[in-house]
Amino acid sequence: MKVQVRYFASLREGLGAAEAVDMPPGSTVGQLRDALLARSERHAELLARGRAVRCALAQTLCDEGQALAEGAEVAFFPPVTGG
Amino acid sequence: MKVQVRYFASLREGLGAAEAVDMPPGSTVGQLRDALLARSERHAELLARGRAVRCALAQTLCDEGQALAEGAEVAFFPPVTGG
Amino acid sequence: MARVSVQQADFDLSAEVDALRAGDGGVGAVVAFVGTVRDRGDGKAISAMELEHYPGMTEAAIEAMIDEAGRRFELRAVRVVHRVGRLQALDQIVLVAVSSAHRGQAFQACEFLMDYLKTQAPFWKKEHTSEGAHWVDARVADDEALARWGLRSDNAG
Amino acid sequence: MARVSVQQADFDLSAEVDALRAGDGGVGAVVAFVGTVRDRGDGKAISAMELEHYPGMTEAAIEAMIDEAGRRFELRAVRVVHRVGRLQALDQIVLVAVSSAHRGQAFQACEFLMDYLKTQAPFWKKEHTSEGAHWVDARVADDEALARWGLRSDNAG
Repeated sequence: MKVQVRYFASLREGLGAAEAVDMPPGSTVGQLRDALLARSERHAELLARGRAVRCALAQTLCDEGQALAEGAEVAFFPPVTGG
Repeated sequence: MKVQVRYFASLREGLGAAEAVDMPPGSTVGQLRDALLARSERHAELLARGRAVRCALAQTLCDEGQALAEGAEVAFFPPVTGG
Repeated sequence: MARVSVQQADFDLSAEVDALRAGDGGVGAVVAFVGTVRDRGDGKAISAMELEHYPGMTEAAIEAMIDEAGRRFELRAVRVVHRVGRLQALDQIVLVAVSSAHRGQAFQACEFLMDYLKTQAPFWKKEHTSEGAHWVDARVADDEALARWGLRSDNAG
Repeated sequence: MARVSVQQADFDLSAEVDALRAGDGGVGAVVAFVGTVRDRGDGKAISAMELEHYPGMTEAAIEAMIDEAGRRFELRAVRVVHRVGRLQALDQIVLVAVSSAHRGQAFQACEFLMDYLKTQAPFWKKEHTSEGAHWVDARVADDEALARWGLRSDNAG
């Protein structure tokens, strides 16, 4: 199934604003992150497990256990710093 | 010694904005209030001991034990309700 | 800029806050409180509000409160404007604006100043309603609000 | 009036607060928080600040926070404006304004919304200093501020 990945802030600067990924049905956000880590050295560095990376599914903050559906919008970004 | 008495809010409406009072040297704010109570029925009612009356000496909130000096400005008024 | 104004005229919130932080690059947070005249009190329609103060003492009392706030909190600047005279429902009554490097200090100082002002600054409100005019009673809740800051008030009590 | 605006344009504090309480005679208290760009950070001069957001998610997240504030506090109205794009030192960044019948509720709701926004709304700040540009780090102190309201945040940590 296709999912749409979006990046913000330092992740956007390193990986671009968005990319499309094909994932097996039933995959989770964490499995998507694993798949992205394998895409390039850049991905491996910026999405590394040791880094503070937050994620959102369907524009809501989520954890990596959340299951993906066809056409899902998933975003990865650093901790937020607004206000 | 002469002291200047000022009233505010409901006390001003009942007793006027100000009056001069002659008090024995060494008098306190409380003794001034006693002297005022004896001035008229209006004074007796509005300054009665059972009522919530606040006082200030030299434009600072005070208690009735404070000693007066010649020319002192003493104010009596109800609890404050600003803001 | 003066820190305290007691005035009949209305105030402009933007202009006051702009002046408060003018040229001060250390400011990261401004908290402004605006008190306004409600159109009802105790179920009765309020047509007007009269505000009286003790000229001289009022200003000095608020100046002292601002000094105390400055000892308790990390502040950049403070501005207090309090109106007197005759006001209508929905009019602005009071502004307390505080600037600080950090929001927590600004929130605390602004609320501290309002709690202090409500119980210790010589202002008196008279409400005009459909059933006549009456002086507003002081509230025990306001003394209790001040007590949270470790300051005792027996204004209402 | 919309409750939430994310915009490049500056905002006028008076106009926003006037609109917030327009015609609402039940309002007795307005608390407004304005966040501004400091001219120094970690001892370095800040020449500019860039603010990025997640269009759609940001607005929805703030709307949800306002709903939560409305469940916790007695509020009349809430307005949040957050700027994005390139800002200069001393520029306004964010406004959170809350109206209520009583000041205590207005102070609490405004601070609650700021603590929430700081840790849960998708905005990112990039500071430009004399030594180059860098993304601002999230602060553990902001997670702790939210924890006071019984809400857990692991944003910084």
